[in-house]
Amino acid sequence: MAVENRDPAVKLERGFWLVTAVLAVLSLIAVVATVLYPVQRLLPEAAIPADQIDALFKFLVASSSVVFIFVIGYLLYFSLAFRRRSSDAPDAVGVQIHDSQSLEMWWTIVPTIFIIVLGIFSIKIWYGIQVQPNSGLVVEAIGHQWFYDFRYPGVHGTIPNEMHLPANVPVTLHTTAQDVIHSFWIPAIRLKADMVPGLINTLRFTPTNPGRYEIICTEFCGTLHGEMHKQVVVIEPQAKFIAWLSGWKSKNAHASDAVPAGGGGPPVSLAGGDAAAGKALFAQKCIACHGAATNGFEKRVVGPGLDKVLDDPAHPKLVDGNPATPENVAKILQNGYHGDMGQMPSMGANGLSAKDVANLVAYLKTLK
Amino acid sequence: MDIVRLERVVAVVGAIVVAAAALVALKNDWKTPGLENQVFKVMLGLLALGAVLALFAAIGVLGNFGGKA
Amino acid sequence: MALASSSYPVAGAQTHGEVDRLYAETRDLRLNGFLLFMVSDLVLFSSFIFAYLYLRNSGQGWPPPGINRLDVAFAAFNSVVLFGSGTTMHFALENWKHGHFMKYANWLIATIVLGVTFLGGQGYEYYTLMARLHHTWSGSGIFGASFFTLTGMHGLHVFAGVCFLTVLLMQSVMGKYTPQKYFGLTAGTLYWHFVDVIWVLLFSIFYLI
Amino acid sequence: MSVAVHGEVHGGGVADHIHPEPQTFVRKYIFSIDHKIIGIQYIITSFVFMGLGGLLAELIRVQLMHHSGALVNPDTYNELYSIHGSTMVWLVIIPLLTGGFGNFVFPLQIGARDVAFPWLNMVSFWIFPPAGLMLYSSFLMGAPVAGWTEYPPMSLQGAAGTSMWAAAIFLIGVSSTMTGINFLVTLLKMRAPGMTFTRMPLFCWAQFATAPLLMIATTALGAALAALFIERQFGVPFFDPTKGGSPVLWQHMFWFYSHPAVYIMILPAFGMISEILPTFARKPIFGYKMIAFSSVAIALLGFMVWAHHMFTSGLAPWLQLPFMILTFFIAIPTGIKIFSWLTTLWGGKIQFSTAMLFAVGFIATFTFGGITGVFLAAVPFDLHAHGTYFIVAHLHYVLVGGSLMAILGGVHFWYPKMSGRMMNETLGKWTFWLFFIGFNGTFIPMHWLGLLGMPRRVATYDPQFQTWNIVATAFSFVMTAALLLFFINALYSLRNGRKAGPNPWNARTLEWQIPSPPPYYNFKHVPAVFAAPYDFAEPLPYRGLEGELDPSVPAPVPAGH
Repeated sequence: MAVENRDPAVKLERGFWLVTAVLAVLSLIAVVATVLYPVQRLLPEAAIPADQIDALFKFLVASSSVVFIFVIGYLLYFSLAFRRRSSDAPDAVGVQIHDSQSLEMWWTIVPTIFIIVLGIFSIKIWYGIQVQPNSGLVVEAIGHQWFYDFRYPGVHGTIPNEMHLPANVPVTLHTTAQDVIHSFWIPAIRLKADMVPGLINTLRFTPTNPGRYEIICTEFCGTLHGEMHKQVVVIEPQAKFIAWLSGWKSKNAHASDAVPAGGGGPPVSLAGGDAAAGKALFAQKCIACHGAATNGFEKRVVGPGLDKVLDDPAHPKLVDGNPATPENVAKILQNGYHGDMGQMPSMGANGLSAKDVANLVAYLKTLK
Repeated sequence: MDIVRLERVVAVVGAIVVAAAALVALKNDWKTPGLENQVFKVMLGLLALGAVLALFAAIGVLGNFGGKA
Repeated sequence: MALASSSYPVAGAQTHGEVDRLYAETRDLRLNGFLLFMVSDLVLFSSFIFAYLYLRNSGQGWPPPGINRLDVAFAAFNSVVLFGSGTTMHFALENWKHGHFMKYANWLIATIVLGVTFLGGQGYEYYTLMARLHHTWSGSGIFGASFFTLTGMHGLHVFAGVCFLTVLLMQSVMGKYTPQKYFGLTAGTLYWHFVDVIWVLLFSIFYLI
Repeated sequence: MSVAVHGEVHGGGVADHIHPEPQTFVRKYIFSIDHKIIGIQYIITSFVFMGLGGLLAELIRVQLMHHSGALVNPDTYNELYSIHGSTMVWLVIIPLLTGGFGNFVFPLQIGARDVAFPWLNMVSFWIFPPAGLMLYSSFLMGAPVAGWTEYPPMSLQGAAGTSMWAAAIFLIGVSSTMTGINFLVTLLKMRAPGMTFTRMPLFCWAQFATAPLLMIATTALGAALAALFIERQFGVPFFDPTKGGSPVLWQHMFWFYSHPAVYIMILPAFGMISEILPTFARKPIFGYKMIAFSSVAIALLGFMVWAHHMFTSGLAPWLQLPFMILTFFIAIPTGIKIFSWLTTLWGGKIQFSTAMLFAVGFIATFTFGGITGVFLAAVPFDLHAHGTYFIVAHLHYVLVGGSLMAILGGVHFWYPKMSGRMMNETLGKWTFWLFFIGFNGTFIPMHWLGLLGMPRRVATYDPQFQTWNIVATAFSFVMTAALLLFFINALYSLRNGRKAGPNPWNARTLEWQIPSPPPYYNFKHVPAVFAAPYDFAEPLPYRGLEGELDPSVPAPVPAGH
């Protein structure tokens, strides 16, 4: 095109190369400093994916400080070197170049390559976070206005505010909220999940460094949102953790309002279940996943349909392989279920009391 | 003839008439230039499609919530 | 309301060539603007349709417990009424273009009647739904929220369309349009088609799938 | 509608369509249909709201000077920042960039006599101040508290003002949609003869990329707000989890608007920078086509990345990846722009007027904000930084360091055209340096605060963060001083500024070739255009402008009606 033919030949002056060299050195220093900088001095790395996220952070800081140093360096240099001087004619104009296809190609291709590298690196670390071990300790965290509740395997009821974890045991943390959206963030672990009412978001990590770390709510949750920060204690000898846990087990032994995450506790009593109350509760708590009470087993929503659950010739056994008796149904309600059919939270996570379980079973009995 | 039956028959006959009319209009308009006429053509086509869908719904081939009318 | 004769009233001074050119240019602007308005209106519907599909697939099963099946046969009948009004409107515009004003008026009146019939049908459907299901707006849960909001919004559009077409009928009787200059009628037809086509979408997602 | 004809036929747009000039004060300055007056009305109204929003911002900063809250109780604080955010987004940045500068500048730049639908333009504007007042009236009935994003279920439980908020923002959305339609038709249909798309000034390209966003995304927000409103007022459940609704649905609907909205808030700013840089560097903008196309690319990509605001909300993991990758890709067109601007400076004869200082400052701060944007796009890092002060720092770097910086540059640049007088350059330079220092001092510390564990939207915080918060507050006073200086300068210069003349910057786009302020009809003869406007060594690429500055050439006479 005519416009490009008109462009004068461009010759870069010595100053440009000098500045480029200086910026390259500065960039190198920035990269080295970033890579060497011990992030954990500012913010401890308390668990396994934290180091990987810090690696990504360092990569981002290092690569972008190169970009930033060059942009700002050239910006300053061009501003100074090409400013209008008092000796210039009032109608002086700059070098009339319009574009340069090779230059524009390069500054499209190089960022694209950088983006691809960054993408691969991010996906790798993202994948590492996703495949953290699923076994180990299962804890449930429930957000309230303005505190957290925790449920542990084998412990009745909830443990308010303080979360204890054994070091070097993989943790699966299911989070949800009771009232509004909260968030569960442990800066020392670099992970966070929003606690959304009606949804379960899961975090998986393995604490490595013993110590006491903040748990912070980052999703606005009302008046005292700013006060909603509690602590997690990572305990080194596992025996100490077990001692802490059994302390809660005995302390909460008689708390009959709810049972622990992952099961445990004595079977709830089914005596005096009220089918009418159970029906109301079913519509409130169960149909979201199991569909209407008229749904047969095959009509799955999230879990199977529950019509005739106690009297279905095609399915004499429950999903956990036990015979379909009221007691066994109560056991699933109490402890939750984890298996081929998917996952069902325990009565604690579902916010059910022992009385509620009895009522629900009484209602299910009527579905014959 | 009960009222539901009547609804269905009227819907079937009406849908055939409407679909045919829309397609004829589409054919007549096919070569008309102008922005609005391009839009009209798309809309006449969709109208014919809608009439066909209504036809299937009326005869019970399509229905809500998983196919059973 | 009938037109007195098959001749149309000519707007007095507007036959000058320069004015025609200006008319063509402003018409072009208004046409583009009107089409863009329809695009943004489509986005409004699409957002609610997205919300409906999202809620529908949020793992609670569909239909939610306690909601009976909709009356597909009646909906099909009512839809045919609305789709039919789309074709009658099309014929109305065609006849205006060719100067057949009596036919134009008849087709347009037919369109308005069909539009009103559709609205009546929708009212009847609302009535039976509410009566049969004993559900109020809030009690009918996410099903009611999506269904009544989307069909209600569409109903409002149909109502606006009926008013629009009635105004157009009056304007054309009073001689505002000529077989050469009839942008209002084009816009009315576009709008009416838009309302029909949206119903194709709503009919499919609520009654068919 | 009055129709008048003048002069020879040019073809291409309704160039000769002139309304008679209004004579009464009300028709001339209040209910005006003149795009220039409407643009100035938008600018003045938005700056008034910016004063209010800035006051709220200062209250927020004062509150945070002490870790247990120095000023108000948490509930009041929550109202302050919610209204601050809503004001700055919907009543300041968006109206300034589109309704304000868009209205005033781009019809002049494409050689049009007005926008396509002047009357609609007036309606768009007059929806805006009442909607703003509605937003502020929500203070009287309990303002919304859940931030400008108003996530349910918090917003469902919020005070009555939350419904008022939704209604106000809905109205602003309607106004934006109408503006978008109006601008798009104007740009498509009303360019002067010869003003092809590749000859349009880059500010027009930016508006061309923004208008569809205004038109489409704002409507989607309207749907979300309508749903929130009817849920709050009539209990129709969309978002309430206890009734089967989904709080995450709101986040999808909201961000489907609000991510494109951040491009509504930055693309016109890019356009302004692309006008200011070549004018003061006396050089053609480097890579015109790439800058133009990258605006469109950003606008398109902007529709496909909304869920990157929701990485922690419980999005299915496999959905996180495409949103992350697409967000990364926005860095490429943005980088192209930054590199092109840098190269535009190279080899120039740069005159550092205040407008140019703001443009150069914009490149520096926006680059920083853009880089932290790439950080946040990476899911693993976002899991750490989401919902913290890092986000606050990032968004202020792009909205204040980006959009507002460009707006201030734009005001200094186009003020002579709007008012006919120059702004005071000494005051202007003080404004820039105070603003630049104050801005960076306020928001740089927030990056550390966020990374170390300070969540956003808190009225009280951990004592360990107090030092940096005091630093931020101190610098925010510097920024406020800069803005006060700016207001003083703008008001003072209105009366006492040096007469500007038609083209004080020796700029080359069409608006500078006619008197300042431009006459009602803009151009006596609509010019013909035969090149892009950026060849500073060449004669102007317009024909038919000879009489514009000549008082002996009569103004086009609208034939009365």
